[in-house]
Amino acid sequence: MDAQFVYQNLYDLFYMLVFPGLLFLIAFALFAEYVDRKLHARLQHRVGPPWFQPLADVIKLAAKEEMTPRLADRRMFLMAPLVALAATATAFLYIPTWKSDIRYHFEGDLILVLYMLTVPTVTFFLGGWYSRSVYSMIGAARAVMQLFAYEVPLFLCILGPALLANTWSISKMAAFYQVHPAFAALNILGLGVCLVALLGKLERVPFDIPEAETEIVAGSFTEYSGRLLAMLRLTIDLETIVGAALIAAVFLPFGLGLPAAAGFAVYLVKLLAVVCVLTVMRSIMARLRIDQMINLCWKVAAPLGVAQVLIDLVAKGYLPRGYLQ
Amino acid sequence: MEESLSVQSELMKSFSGVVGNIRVPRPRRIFAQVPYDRFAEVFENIVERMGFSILCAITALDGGAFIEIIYHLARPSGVVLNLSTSVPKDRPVVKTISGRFPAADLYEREMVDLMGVQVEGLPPGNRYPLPDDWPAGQYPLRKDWKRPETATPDKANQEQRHV
Amino acid sequence: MFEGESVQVPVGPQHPALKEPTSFMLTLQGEKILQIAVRLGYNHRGIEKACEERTYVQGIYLIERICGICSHSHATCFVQAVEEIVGIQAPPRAQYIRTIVAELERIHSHLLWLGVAGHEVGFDTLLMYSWRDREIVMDLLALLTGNRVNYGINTFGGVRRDISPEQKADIFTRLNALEERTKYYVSVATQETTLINRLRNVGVLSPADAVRMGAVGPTARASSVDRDIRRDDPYLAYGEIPFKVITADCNDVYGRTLVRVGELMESYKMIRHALEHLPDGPIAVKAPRKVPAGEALGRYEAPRGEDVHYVRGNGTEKPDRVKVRAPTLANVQAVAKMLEDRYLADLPIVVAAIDPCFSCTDRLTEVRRADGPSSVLHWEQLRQYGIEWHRRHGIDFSKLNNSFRCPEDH
Amino acid sequence: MKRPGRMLAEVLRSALRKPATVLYPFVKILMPEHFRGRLHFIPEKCIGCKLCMRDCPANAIQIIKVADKQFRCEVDLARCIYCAQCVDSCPRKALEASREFELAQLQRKDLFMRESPDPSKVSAPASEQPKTESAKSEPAPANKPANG
Repeated sequence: MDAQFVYQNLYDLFYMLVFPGLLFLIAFALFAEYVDRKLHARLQHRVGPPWFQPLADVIKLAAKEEMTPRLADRRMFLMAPLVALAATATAFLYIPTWKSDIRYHFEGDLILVLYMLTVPTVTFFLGGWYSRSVYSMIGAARAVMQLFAYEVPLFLCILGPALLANTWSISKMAAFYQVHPAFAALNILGLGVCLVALLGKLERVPFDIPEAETEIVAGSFTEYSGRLLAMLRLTIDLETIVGAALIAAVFLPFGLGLPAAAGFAVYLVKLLAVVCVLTVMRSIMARLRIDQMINLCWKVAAPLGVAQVLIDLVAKGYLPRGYLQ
Repeated sequence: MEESLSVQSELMKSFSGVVGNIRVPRPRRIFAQVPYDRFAEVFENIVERMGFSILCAITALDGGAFIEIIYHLARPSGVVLNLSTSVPKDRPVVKTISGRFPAADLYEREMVDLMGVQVEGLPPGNRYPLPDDWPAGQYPLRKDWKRPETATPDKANQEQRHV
Repeated sequence: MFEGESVQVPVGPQHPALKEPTSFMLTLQGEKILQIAVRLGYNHRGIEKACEERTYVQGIYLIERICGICSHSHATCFVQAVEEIVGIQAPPRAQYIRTIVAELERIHSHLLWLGVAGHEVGFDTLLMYSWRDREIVMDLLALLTGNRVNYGINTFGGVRRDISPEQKADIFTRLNALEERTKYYVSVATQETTLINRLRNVGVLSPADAVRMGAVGPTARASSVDRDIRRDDPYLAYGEIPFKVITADCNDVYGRTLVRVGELMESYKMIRHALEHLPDGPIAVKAPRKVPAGEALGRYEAPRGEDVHYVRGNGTEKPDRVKVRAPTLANVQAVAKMLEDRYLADLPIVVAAIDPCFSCTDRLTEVRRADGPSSVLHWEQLRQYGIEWHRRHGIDFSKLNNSFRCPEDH
Repeated sequence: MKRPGRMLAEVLRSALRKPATVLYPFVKILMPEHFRGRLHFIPEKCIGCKLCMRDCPANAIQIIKVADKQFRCEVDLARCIYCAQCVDSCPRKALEASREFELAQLQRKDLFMRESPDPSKVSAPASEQPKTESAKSEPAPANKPANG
């Protein structure tokens, strides 16, 4: 085996598992959860948790006994959290960080990331459904119903910028908007809709319908405990970061190409800004009912998504060709 | 006070010899008694004709050889008529009034559970307020009811009081 | 989902929507409620029976503990009924102090409700804010009565604590702060879209149904049923204090919210009026320990609706019979009506909208049969199980926390 | 006007203010003057009339004669409901409610208040040894009749 090959593989492993892969992602996700909870508390005029609370929660859950309901399909019940965690972590590898040329990218990785981000919702559904508790089953059904409502606006809003950038690769999109930052202004509408859709994806107020505590206890997660629940909680945290990173890469192409330290700082700030916006949004609203949520998504968010696509198409048609290369 | 007194005189006029012991101890409170065999007719009249359209509560009391049941009926104006009737303790059977007052359903179930009054015509439903495995024939609010000797947590505490 | 097929979903006796044990067994088709069966009684503590075994003075404190929120309501209702049998009247100053505490209690109960309503629809910020502001009135109650709940201000023949001039000034300042906050909540409740979406046309109870089902309090008044015991059957100082009875014609949860915040605004005015016109004089008259034979019915407009106490004395120190009808017992029948053909998601807020208090409603402790099967793990067993489980997973806790052992407690 | 996010301004303002939470137990709140907390017994004033025992709704208080005109007071703090009726019932103000409210204990036996008269002033009766302040050194008088 030649040294180059070994080095390549080691670097791949490091990239995937440590930085900017899994380990960094988990650390940053836990920090983002802290920011979210602390800000939420301060917005509510409370003190909020100390910085280590999210990590402490994971450790505590991991140390607890796991229980599987007698009626549950044990294999599906156990697999759901693992698959969800893996899919989310994988999606992260294809999203540009503070530079647009990252290690893993190919033409079409946008589609891959979007579907990887759908996987957790589907696994939540499966995990909930196969745990055979009424609350979980209702939560699971609601999660899928909600998925159909927010996915279309989300996809439409990312489709628009992609059309304008003339690529299906997130890295190339980021590179395009890095060269033409003014074009990002065209996508503001999409940014708004994406943030709303992300609230739906993360199942947060006002779209925490699938896990509405006062109605169905914890929805799909009702029967989960111990390590499995820790994994599910972690998945949601990772999803927050991956979603924020996706939004940052597509809609906020600032600070790309800066030197590593400055670029990294800008990158973190961007992601935390998205997290904070989500926190403020969940602080000031009541939970909607599933029918209201679907109405909102199809009657308001989806048309806005179509409008975003139209804006980008028109821009693409009318702007001089030279810009778009 | 005038309204209460006029109700009193109306009761005396309409049901002389049936409704007895009519007292007005203070404004807006009337107490009256009726034997159970004439109860349905008097009750109907008071509710439908005299305007006592609000059911405040139903109280069942252990009166020794009989069980006294008081229907607390009110007018929107604030006057309350406490119509009392009694049934023998060895055969305490009354007819339900939940047809007229749906809220009476729970008040009557309470009488059934705690005082052992049988209420005829009660719609099917959960018992209230005692647990489903409560032993039959135990009516806690009766004066002759004895608390069964059991190992309740309270008793354990009692024993540890002076450790 | 579940097309054509129905599922049974238990809500309670242990469920995050209800902080007290009661059970709603729902039959759902999809998200729609087909049927609802209510089971009450989980909280029955036998207070009525216990009252018969205690003296009247002891009874006040027992009755006060029927409910933590409307403790003053129950205690005052009971005390008034007993005073009526004895034939004494609390002096005017005592009546006013009772009224002031009663209205403060209404403020604290309604602010609590507002927070709970917010929580039930996932609006936790509203919960945190209204409960923060509720602390103002809780502190005020502690200042006046000596405790935040279970005020213990009543005694037969009067009250136990007087209001000093400094306290009076303190109440005025704090009321101003509360009034300002309440105005803000009115604006939030009438303007926040997501909140209105969850409240409007939810839990509809027509005026005719409200009367028929015997609804009381804000639940009835939100369906344009103009009933309020404070006005219809005046007690305490209510005959002398001007106030408006707030009603709404929305018939839904939104209307119940408006009625409650409207009542908050009225309560501030009433307390100010009562403090300004607080009569001088003694705060209590001597009451005999033995209560003559006789009966009386007390009615009281508790924050949740009409509270009814029937007391019969038999010439001894102990009552012959005490009967309590808490407001929730009158309202709970209407819940099934309100939920007909509604969604599962509406259940928490519709149930919360009657401001239920199941500890008021139920009043016996479960007599556990000594021979019965028991799946209850005692503290020591639970602790042992935990230690075993962790030891199997490589951590030995048995050396730690010996100070937490309570060997005498099993 | 109906709009989503009505509380936005208030919420953002709150974030800049000091939180309303009191950081108990690092910060203690002083209860108001007339708070009904843990009871205190003043042995010199007690005349042993036992009115407090008669009125106690929770059956938590015991007045025990230790010597001639000397009384000891025992309160089961786990039973006490802090209504302070005994304070009102006492004709000589031998009982008072304090502002103490932090009464939690790890063991039930510590939830027990025993306030005796100063042992030096107690002339020991024939039937009973003088009592000391310490609850632990004492033999447990399990459910003895009230006048011990």
